[in-house]
Amino acid sequence: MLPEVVLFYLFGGLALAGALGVVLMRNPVHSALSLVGVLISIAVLFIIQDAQLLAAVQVIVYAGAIVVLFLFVIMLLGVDREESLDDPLKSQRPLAIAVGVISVAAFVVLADANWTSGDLATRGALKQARTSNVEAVANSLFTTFLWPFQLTAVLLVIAVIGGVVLARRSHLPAREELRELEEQDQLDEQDSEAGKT
Amino acid sequence: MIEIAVPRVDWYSIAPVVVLVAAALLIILFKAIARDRVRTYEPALLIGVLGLALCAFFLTKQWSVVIDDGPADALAHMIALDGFSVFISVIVIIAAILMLLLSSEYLVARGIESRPEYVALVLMSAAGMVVMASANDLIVVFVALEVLSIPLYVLAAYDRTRARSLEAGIKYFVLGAFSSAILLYGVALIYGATGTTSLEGIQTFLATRVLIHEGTLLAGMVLLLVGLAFKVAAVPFHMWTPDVYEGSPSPVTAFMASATKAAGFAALLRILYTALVQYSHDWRQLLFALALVTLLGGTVGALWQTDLKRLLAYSSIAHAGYILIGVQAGTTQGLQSALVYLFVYAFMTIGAFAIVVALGGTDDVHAISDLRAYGRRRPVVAGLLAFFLLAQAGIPPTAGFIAKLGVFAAAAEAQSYALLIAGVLTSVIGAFFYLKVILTMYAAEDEQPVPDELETAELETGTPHPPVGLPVAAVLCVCVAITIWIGVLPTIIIDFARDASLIL
Amino acid sequence: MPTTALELLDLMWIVPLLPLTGAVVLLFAGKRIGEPKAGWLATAMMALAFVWSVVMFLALISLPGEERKHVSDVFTWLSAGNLKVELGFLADPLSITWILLVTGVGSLIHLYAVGYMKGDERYSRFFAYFNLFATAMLVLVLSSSFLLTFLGWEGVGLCSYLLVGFWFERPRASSASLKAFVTNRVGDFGFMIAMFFIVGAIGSLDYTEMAAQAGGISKDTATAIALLLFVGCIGKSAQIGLHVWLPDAMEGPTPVSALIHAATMVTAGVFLVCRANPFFERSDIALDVVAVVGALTALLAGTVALVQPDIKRVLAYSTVSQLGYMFLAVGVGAYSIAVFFVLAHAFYKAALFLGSGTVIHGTEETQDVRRMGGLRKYMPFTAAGFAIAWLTIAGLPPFSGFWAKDGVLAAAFYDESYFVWAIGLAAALLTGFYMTRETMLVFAGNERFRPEPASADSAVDHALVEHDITASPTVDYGTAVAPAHLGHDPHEGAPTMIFPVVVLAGLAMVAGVLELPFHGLEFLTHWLEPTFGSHEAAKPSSFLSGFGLSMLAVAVGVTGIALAFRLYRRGLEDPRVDPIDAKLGPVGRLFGHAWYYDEGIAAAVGGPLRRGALWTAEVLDQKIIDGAVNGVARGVGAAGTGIRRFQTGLVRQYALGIAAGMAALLIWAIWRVGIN
Amino acid sequence: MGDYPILTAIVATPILGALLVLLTPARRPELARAVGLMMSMATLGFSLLLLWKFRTNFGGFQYLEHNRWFDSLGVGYIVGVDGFSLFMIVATALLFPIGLLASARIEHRAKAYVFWFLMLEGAILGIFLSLDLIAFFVFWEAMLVPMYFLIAGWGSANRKYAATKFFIYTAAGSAFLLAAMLVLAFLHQSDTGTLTFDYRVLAAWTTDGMSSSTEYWLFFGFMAAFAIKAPLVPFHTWLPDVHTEAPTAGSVVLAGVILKMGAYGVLRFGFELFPRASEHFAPLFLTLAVIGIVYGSIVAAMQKDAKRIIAYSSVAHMGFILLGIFSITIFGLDGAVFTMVSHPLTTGALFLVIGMLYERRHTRQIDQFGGIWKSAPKLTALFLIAMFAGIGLPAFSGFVGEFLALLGAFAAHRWWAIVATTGVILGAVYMLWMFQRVFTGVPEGENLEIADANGREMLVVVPLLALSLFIGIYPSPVLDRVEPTVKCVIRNFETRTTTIQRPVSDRMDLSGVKGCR
Amino acid sequence: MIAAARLSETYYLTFAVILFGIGAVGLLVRRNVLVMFMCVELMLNAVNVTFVAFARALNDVTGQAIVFFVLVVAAAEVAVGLAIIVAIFRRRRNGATADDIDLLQG
Repeated sequence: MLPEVVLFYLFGGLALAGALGVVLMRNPVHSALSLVGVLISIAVLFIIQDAQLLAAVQVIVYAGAIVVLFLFVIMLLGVDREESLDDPLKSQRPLAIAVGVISVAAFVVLADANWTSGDLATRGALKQARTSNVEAVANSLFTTFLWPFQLTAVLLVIAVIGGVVLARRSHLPAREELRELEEQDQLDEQDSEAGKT
Repeated sequence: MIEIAVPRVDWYSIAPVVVLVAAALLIILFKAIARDRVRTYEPALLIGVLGLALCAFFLTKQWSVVIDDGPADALAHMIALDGFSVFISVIVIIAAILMLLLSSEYLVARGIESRPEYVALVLMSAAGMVVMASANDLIVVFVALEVLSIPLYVLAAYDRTRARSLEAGIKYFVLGAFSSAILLYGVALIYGATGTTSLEGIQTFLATRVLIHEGTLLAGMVLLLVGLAFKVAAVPFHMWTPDVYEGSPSPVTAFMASATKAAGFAALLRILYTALVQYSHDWRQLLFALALVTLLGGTVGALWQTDLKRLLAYSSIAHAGYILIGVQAGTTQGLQSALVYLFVYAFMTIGAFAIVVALGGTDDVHAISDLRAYGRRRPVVAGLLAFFLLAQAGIPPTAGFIAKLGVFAAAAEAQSYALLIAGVLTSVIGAFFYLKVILTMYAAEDEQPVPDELETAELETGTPHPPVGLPVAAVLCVCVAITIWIGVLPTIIIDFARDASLIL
Repeated sequence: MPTTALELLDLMWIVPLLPLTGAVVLLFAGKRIGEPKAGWLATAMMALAFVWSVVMFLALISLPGEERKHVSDVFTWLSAGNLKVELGFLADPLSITWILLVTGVGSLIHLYAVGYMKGDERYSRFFAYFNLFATAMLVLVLSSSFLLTFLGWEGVGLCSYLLVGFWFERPRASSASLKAFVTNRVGDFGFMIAMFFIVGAIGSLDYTEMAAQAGGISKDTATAIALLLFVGCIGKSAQIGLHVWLPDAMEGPTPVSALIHAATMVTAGVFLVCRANPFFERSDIALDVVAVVGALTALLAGTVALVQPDIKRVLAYSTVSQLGYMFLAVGVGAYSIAVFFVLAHAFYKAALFLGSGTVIHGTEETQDVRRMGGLRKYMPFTAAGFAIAWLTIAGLPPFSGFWAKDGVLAAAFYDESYFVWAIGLAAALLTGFYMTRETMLVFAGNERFRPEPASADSAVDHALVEHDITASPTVDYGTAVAPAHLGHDPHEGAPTMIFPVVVLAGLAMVAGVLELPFHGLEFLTHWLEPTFGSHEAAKPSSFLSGFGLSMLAVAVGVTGIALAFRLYRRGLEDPRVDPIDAKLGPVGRLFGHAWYYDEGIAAAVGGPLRRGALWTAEVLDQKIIDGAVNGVARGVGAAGTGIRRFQTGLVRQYALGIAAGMAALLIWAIWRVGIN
Repeated sequence: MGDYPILTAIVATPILGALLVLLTPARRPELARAVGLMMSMATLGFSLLLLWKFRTNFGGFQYLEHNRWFDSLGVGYIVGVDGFSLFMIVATALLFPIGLLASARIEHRAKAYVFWFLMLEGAILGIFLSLDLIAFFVFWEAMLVPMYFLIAGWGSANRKYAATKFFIYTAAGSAFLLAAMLVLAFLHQSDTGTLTFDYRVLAAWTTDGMSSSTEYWLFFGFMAAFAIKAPLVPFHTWLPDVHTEAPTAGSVVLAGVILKMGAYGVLRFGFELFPRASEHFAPLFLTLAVIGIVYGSIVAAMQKDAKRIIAYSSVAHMGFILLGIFSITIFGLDGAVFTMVSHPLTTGALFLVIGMLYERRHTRQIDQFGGIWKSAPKLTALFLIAMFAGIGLPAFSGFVGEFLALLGAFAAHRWWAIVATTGVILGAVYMLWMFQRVFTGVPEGENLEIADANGREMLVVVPLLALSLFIGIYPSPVLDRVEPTVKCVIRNFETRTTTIQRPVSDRMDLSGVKGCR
Repeated sequence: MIAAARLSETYYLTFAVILFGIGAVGLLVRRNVLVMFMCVELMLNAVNVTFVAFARALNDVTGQAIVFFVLVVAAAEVAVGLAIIVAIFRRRRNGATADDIDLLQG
């Protein structure tokens, strides 16, 4: 196995590159694919840090389910049009980047390379003599974290209901307001096409 | 073999949540198995209200337990069972019941589909809020936050035929996800700094250690604050509020303004007053600034609003500012006053939104200018709206005054004089926009006479406006009664809050 | 029977109550009582009051000299802290003298008014005011304390306001009444502050306390009190500086001018100085000021009277001038002489005013002496009465005016106040001149009241005075002569109007016996001794010097008469040309415009003062102060608009808000970590 | 003294009346009016009973009622009456039936009008009776609402602006009041351990319990509210705007009693709670009061609207009141309180007459009038009497108050009083000038047709003027009841401030006054 | 093989911060709602890395357990979020970006 540092830089770099890809790709499909890259790189980083179970779940749930869902929606709705490069909100980009840089720098400065100050193993050690890491985590999920664990079940139910309710095909016609907006959009489109020609 | 020592489940402590979730599932099941012809909405409503009532029943049980035996925790320290949790849960439950009553005819009138699921989602969200009220661990806080928020995203977008509703949903969702990611990062940093996510654990850790490197902890605290400030709509994390409040179906808005705010403040109060109590000097500074800009932003932003719902949204931001004054005090009086405020505000705001519902209107657009001469055209509705607005402005002898008095008293006690001054002054500015609405209803008759056709039409038909339905009327009655009652005889609620401020 | 006398004196309050009853009855039921009866009722009330005053007089005089001072309290008016003011009446020679004057002359003038006001649409109301005035005047003089005097003082001011502006339809009248009241208030300002000082100095406002304690207060305080009281007197008695209202007050009906602005109210200032003499006596400065102001007033008002074309304005300025004499008298310490002067003046000036009223009445409201002449033929009784009064005021012996004026001048001379004496003497010359001028122009010479068919009369209408507080005062000098309009002969007044004139003239003639400057014949001085104490005016060192002085004064008066007689014996050839204008030239214009004092004030009030006030009201108040208030509101409102601009509706921007807030809080955290 | 809670009855009757009015059918406004009149008359009856039974020669509170309200915040329902509040109660109770009678012509939503009017009465009475800071504030703030609705609902053209300005401006002042009250109570709590808003307890504590600088700050917090309400220049600009727009009865009440609340607040709370600060800053407030007198008069003279003149005259009169108050002398306080009793009568009458003119001509612009005296002599007579009563003619009540106030000020601060006395002149200027322009001259056009005052209108105004005359000639009934309380206040100053120098003429032995705290 | 020296958690945490920042900035600058969602996922992943790194540093299970919850939450959020988008797109074929949703403002 390669030394941790190499793996870190390799996959860390990949992940960052992928993240930049998500942000910078003009086509949402490309963004989604970059996201897959990020997720898998992070899964690798998990493995390096002895979180094998999480790495697996990461790949299965994230890369396997979530990103696929994204792609599915993109395809379903046909919204893979590329975004134009210039931002109508002139100050948005510089400000966003400034805020982002300041925040990141702030975190780094605050931590001052001394991120961790807590007590060790307050809720059970991760690395135990006999049992595996997977075991420890699983154990905690059903004991210490039983309550939030149960709640996640509720969460999933909610997601199902919500998804169904919203995405279900409606029997009702759009109201005036929507029609107007659509007409407006069409007019805008015509205008822009006219502008192009 | 792995031995999993499942913790003892204290059913009393989770009964309210269980009841709510069960009722929601029951509704879903019923909807799933019911035949197409069968009316599903009314039974769903019934189940929902019954579930909430049962939940309230369990809450009263919890209350007596807490009062008799003192606060306790349950389920591996994940749940804090104390007066505080019950108090907030009561607010949530009452808000949910009133909200369902408001929705009952509203959904039908608007032709909103999937009505049983609506009830279920409300119950789920309420369950999330109850969990939030008793959360004793940052993880539970986070999960509860999601449990309460995600149904709200859906509910905000529920009127799918209306672009504004959908827009409210997507905006709320995007920003909600963003802020909960921030909050989560805060949880992570605090975890790193203290080695635990348990609120008690954090408190003990901070009480027994002197941290040399406080950076991570402070950053985590900041991020937690950001996430919760978003939920309670504090400036500058408030910008979603006007849009979402305006776009969402009115009952949902009422629910968001009352219950969600209560839940958000519940988490904020519990985290600050227990886990981070050692750092109260620091978070008081932060909240000072937040409260200040929230008061100003909410009040000033409301000045020129032309839509009633939007106006109420800004006013809800301002109210968050007042509650923050109480929170900022960092004292028992502060906690108590914030609780009273949340309680009172729930009724004031639900009452106001009940009026919005009663006003009718096809597109849920409520331009203030449409209220012209309502003092004559619809005297009762206008009078009640005026009443709720004045209550929100904090005019005695309404409950709004008692609420404000409490937080100001807390600020005075904590010697946050600048906040005190800012608070009293912004309530004056605030009075301006409330009065503007009232003026429109009562004093604008001469300048632009109401079009004759409209007037005659109103007169001819006899029932010029959609009649106010019984449930809405009931909500209005309750809200008016409570608002006056607390305004005149506040002892009961103050004592209730005092008992509730014995936080775990 | 001193007990009975005291018991009787306890009923002093009936004196003011009688006219008050008349006033109240007339105010509420005047219309029903009807025209002649209302007047008779009021007159009767006054007559009764006079009778009762005589009873009071008799009661008082029946007491031994030192005990002629009786206070009867009705109830406690004001009691606050250490201060207790009774609503009480003080009977002493001074007040009894004055009530006799007020009720006596008042009755006559009431009687006169019964005829004079005939046919006026507000007949009964006139008498109500008239009676009310009498009440206030009686309270003023009878009161036992400064505060109650002040009540009467203001009350007469109120009635003066109501009566001057009685014909309120006339803008000039309503302006004049306003001016009268406001000017008087300026004086009252002094009166009030004087009372504050008095309370501070002696802790009471009672005259009795004053008499007891005034000797013990510091000279400075006494000076302040005396001067401030004198400010009040200046206002009420139209002394120089605040004299402007009196000539204008002639806009009121003539009985009003006679009663209020000649006989009684305007002499209230003299009364007050007499009453407060313990303070004045403590302060030489105050007395000097009083004397000098009085003398100057006498002179300056006399100059103005020289050239006035209006019959009543001449008398008005004459009144101002005569009041100056009275103050001159008190200023040199001759209180009883001053009182004597007041009495004499009341008689002859009332006669003059009533006579002029008859003239005005008989010539259909002509007041311009240039349009009169030869009236003695048509109104012989009035002319006779007027003439007697004229000679009296001019100071011809043995009429009362002579004794009064001579007494004043002698007192000034022997007080070694030669300056004021000289001024007084000069004023006597003027008096002789302008009164002769008026008498000649009115009653002698050619008749100028008939229309002249040939000349196209310059029908200059009297320009309406603006409804404006700052409007130019009513200066008549230089105005075009009024058009002659009398198609028929002037007529003599009704018997009720003749009678008072004649009686008053008769009184003026003989009143001198009250105070003859011969030992033992100074009845008034003796009578008033309880009030003024042993203080006496300086006496001539010898009979010869006294006689010489008297002769000098008479000579001066006669000179004035002679000069005027020469000039006006034949009346005016052309009504538009008054010979004195040519003689005096620019000085005449100065006199005619009353030294431009009125116009100067009007220009100041109408110009810079008004502009300043307008600026205060419209710019300072509305723009600056209220502007600041509204500006704060507008600023907050602008912030509201600004906040709305941030709310673009774009999610990304909202998210940026969140992120920026987070960054800000993180920066706080860095600062927080940094300081530890 | 009497187990019958008469004070509560006084507060509750109008509020009860308001609720009763709500129950009357909307189609029968005359019923609402009758109920309103009846209940306000009943209140007047109670207050007269109180006046009758009020103990003279007693400086403290009488008819005290002390009930718990919400203890956890130390707030109680404490009412009591002393010399300061007694006549404010009576004046309030008197003005409201008169105001209702004067509003008989209001047809538009008469029921709501009566409702708000009675609510206003209840709130104002509550203000004058409350001895608990929070209860006081509750009434103080609650008073705004009915007044606001009265202006907004029944005012003239610019009423929206006026109503809002009234509400916001005065609420801005009370904001500081509330803040200062809270700080005061909690400082007391941290010092003594008990949280209370009972002003008597706090008053007994303040001088010992806090530094003088704290006292100064809190004093200004209180004064912010009182100065705006009174109003002191330069916080007066809401007053003319509101007066111009308010309905007649609203103006009567506003000028009559609402303005007095500011002065009352100073007497009751400013002086008792913060004697050191009051004494220390007295020159400042004296100066403002004097400015108010002179400035108010000058500005009044230049107004074109008759109501605005009276409004600014109120500014001047309130200047006299505050002058008397801040002279901190027996005379001054006597005079100030007396003026507080007298001013409602005279200004009320003036506003009523102006209102009658407005009803007839639908304008208040002075240049629209002229010669009214000829067409409406009775109306003019009413105005004339009210005017002279107002400008302080002796024999009317205005004089007694002004004289004593100035006397007190003169004793303590000579030059201020001298400048203030010019107000006597200026008052005559603006009032008489207005009278001249409106009532004298020859009537033309519509002014010819003006109807004279009818019986109801006479009934409304005459009692006020008669009372003014009565207490002007015989002020003892008022002064006898006021003075013991005044003496208590002065004694309070003497015992609790070290610096105060009482003027000689005002000095007297105060130890014998009964009932002082 | 080089000795598998354990890398300090600082590396991972710093990495996570940067990832979090990229995600946040991405959300701020992109207009496609779907991409915005993806950016939220980036942020959540950064948090997960943080948790895991802390868990290793503290030798504590909590950090890893939380990641499970985060995963579930992320899934639920995405489901609902995408449903809303679908609902919107049902109604409006055009104007797919977040900037077009601005009926509500002011």
